[in-house]
Amino acid sequence: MHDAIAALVRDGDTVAIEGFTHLICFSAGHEIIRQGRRDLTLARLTPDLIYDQMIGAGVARKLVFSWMGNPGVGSLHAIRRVCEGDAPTLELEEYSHFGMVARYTAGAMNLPFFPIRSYFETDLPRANPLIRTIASPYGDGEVYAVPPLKPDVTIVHAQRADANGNTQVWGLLGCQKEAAFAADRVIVVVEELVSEDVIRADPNRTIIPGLIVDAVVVEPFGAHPSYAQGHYDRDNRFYLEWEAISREPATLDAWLDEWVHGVPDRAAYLEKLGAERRAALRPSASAPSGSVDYGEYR
Amino acid sequence: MHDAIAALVRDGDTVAIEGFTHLICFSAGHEIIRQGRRDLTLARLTPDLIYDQMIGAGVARKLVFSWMGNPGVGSLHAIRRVCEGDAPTLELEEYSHFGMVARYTAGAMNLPFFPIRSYFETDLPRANPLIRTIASPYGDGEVYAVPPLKPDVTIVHAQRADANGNTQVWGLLGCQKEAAFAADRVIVVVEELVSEDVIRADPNRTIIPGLIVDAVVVEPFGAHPSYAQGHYDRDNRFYLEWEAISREPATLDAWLDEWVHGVPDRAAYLEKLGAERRAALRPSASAPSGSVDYGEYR
Amino acid sequence: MTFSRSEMMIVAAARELRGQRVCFVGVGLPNIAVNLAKLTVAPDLELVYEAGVFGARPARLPLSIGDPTIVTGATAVTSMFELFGFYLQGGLIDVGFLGAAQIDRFGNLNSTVIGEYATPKTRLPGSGGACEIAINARQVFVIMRQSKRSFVERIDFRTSPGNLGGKDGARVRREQGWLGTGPSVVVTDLGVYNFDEDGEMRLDSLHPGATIEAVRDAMAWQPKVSPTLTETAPPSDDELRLVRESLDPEGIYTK
Amino acid sequence: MTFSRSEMMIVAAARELRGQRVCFVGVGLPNIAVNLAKLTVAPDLELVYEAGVFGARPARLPLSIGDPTIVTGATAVTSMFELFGFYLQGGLIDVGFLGAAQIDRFGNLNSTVIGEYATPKTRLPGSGGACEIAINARQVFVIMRQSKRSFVERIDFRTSPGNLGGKDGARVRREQGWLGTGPSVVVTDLGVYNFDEDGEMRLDSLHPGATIEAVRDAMAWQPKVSPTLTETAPPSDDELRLVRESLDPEGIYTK
Repeated sequence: MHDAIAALVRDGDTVAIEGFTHLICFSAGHEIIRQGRRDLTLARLTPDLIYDQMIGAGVARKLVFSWMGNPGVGSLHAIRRVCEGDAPTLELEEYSHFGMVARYTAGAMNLPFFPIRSYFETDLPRANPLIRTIASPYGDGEVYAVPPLKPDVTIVHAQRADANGNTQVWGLLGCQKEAAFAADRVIVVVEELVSEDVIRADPNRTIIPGLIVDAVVVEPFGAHPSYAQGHYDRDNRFYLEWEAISREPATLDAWLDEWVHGVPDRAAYLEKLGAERRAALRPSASAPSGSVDYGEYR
Repeated sequence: MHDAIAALVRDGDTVAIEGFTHLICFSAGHEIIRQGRRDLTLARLTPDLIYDQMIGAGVARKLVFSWMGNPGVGSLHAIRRVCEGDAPTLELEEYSHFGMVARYTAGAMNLPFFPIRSYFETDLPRANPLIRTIASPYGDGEVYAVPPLKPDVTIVHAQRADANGNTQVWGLLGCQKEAAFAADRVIVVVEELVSEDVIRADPNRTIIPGLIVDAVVVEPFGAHPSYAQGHYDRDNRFYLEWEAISREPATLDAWLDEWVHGVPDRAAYLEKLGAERRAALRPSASAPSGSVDYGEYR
Repeated sequence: MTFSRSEMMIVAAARELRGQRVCFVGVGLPNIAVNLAKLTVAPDLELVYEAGVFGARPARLPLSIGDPTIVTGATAVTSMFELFGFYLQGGLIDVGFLGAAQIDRFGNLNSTVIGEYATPKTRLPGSGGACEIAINARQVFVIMRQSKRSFVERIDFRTSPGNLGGKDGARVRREQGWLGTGPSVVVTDLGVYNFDEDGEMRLDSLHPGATIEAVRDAMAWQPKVSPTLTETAPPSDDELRLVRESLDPEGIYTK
Repeated sequence: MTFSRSEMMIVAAARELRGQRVCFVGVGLPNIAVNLAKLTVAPDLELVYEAGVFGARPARLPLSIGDPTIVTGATAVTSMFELFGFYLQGGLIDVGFLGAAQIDRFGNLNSTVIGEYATPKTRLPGSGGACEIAINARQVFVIMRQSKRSFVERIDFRTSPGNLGGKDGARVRREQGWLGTGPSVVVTDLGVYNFDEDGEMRLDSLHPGATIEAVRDAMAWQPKVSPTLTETAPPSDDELRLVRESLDPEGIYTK
């Protein structure tokens, strides 16, 4: 991870660590903090704890998002501190969920805009002048357009990939595929590195081809405290604890010192977390997908 | 199949039997011919032999398409006969592959148009005035728009579904999903009816939810002479034979009499085709996808 | 059995789902209400989770909208592009649930900021999928606890359009080609509101123990009251048992 | 070994792929040429099949562009929306192959109709993905057999744009934001053409046995000829063996 972030994430970049509640690559975010990147534009539908940590650590100057909260718990206090009141220091560029998905899709498709039926009669286009109307060329009214989002770097966590970066995911898919195709550089972080044969046995399961991947990093539990379907559960205790940790700059800094700056890498973080806590997050039983037959055609 | 077509396909409908070379539902096309539907608008990227047969049988007044040929072999002569020369009797509405995919996608998404970077400096917008330019609201030029395509009925062949119509496909996906979501009514025809548990074991494999499906028909080999990945191969011999059959109205009519009007249903067609020919189309060996683990979360 | 105001609110919301077919589910109160409805008044209800899951069979109460338990054993998992594009914008959702920090008498909702947008007093989560649900779901049900701070004369920011300025709401929606007809029910901890022909909230049912005075004290405008105002039937023992034993055994949302 | 004109054409096309990375594959001649290149001059070439397959490992020569043998054992299978939207329009394709019924001196192609569009003499297949490849693939290679009927002064219908009117082609592409720079090579059964600074085809190499007279007899305009015109190296025994034994053992495309 150290080498991937060092080589591929630069000061001032637009970075998207995607994953809708599922497969959020906390380990990449922590490495970005450790390496002291600055002036990043962070893009994500739901900033979640990872961007609260990164923005609390001072890596970003701007946030592009659609829903800012600690899901099921409460607020992202580090972000709120820098965007509330008279002198906000974090620039916000705000859309809705579908608006963000549409932006990545336009980026992936090299389109100058994507049309959607959102934003009618809301204050969002006033708050964000990049949300614009566009008339249908068939004379049947107007819809809204959002501009393409092309991150410099997209970071995707996944269950598995081969050494060439051919990546497979199951469970919630979010918009990782769109965000990866839209990006200039792609880092894939996986629970498990598998042989090419495993990927080739089920080509319909591949969501990102190695063709667009610049680095593959193997880091089991790299999405903790979010989750990886079939590997581990969301660590809800941490999401609840974050409410108190993030409420004050001092407690936030102490947490960053202990859990990010205080550990050299993900392996050390996991050791600190403890085997027992990790074990408690494992699924209670396996739930196999079953196998389908592609057939040999010679 | 008889009941599904009788109930859901009406004279004058726009019908899409989709599937890009894979999973083309010939059995539904034959049943539409047998029931004598008229004035249909047939939509499909590649009309393939099935629309050549249907148009040869006189069910259609219009064809919406992007590539008209017998793939890897030659021409669709029945269609050419009614659209060449001084007095064409079949109306054509012509796009490119991506244009057709974009049209279904706009239909599925309830968008008034879909923007794409095709058609620049070609004669296609002149040939089809529904292909129009649209300016980006961000001042960076023009792209082309295509209008939504919302079939009255979309017919999809698939490897398997449950009784509620939750449908799973592997191998080439074409644009069946988009065409199904765009349609008012959906008929799913499957190689195999499976229990709900089989579908629920691998929810990422589901491409069409039962929610939008109006009828599930179980007809193994219903895509012959096209193919179903893992079940049977394309019957290339028939694609080659079609060149001669379709070249003259008399041979075409004789073929329709024998293979469509002359059999009551798909079972009879398959018996006529013979067990040996069917067996020869089976894959030479199985190629299992392998199973992934979704994990139990209690 | 005795019951809390939150329990009454959930039960009342669940009952409103009778006869509905496809429901867009967020986490928290709507999740419990929808699952209660499926177990009682609407067994055929199909649930579509915002995270991209159709036909979920959660083995436990989902803690977040993307809990892995809604994936395992579901009928279909889709990308968010498809979920928002094909299911929601495509018109397949009959009912979407929304909550907010502020609501006005016409059902317009604010979940973005309190104060000025550029320099907010309180930065709220923002739209997420809310503005899309408000525009594209065929109907919108609102669940919110009442207070003078939340039921306001003027919302600070319109995140999700309701009936707009009232009378003109339906016309604007129609002319702009929205699939949604807007909010049809608001369920609070005090009562149930529907919307009258002017697109304004009207109190139709008071929960047991609530009074019109209590309702007036918990909102910033004088509410219209139905001439046939009724009392909400209290939660049945069955309803309460389901909520307490199956849907929220730890009382996270219902205390 | 002796060889046919089709074999020479395939081998010459394969050699042009040296140094290329990602190739969009149609079936037939391009398929054989691309697979030959992968076995010889371009082992790292990545193939993207129009039907939605990336990293195919066909166990036999695919009979159609959607043959099941390109799916089994492939790296990825995608919907056509993604294939055309993310891979092609998104700019990932370095080389696309095209053929056509007619080509003009600027590499503009017709695969739609011979005669008038509304009342055609011959109805051809139409664009399929051809116009998209012509616009979005970074470069286009054309493979076509030459004849006066196919190498024409004026094409009847422009299905796939090449260098447009010649000199202005590059400017128009740039101004309209196309990712593709247009056709760079035309390989025929008689020779290999590149395009000069005016965007016009120029004969750069004659296949063994072909003459400039034969070339002129097989096209409707007077072709520009490179001052350094060379003779194409004949297919090597290795190249021929691969084509005959592995890629087209039944001689479907190469006879």
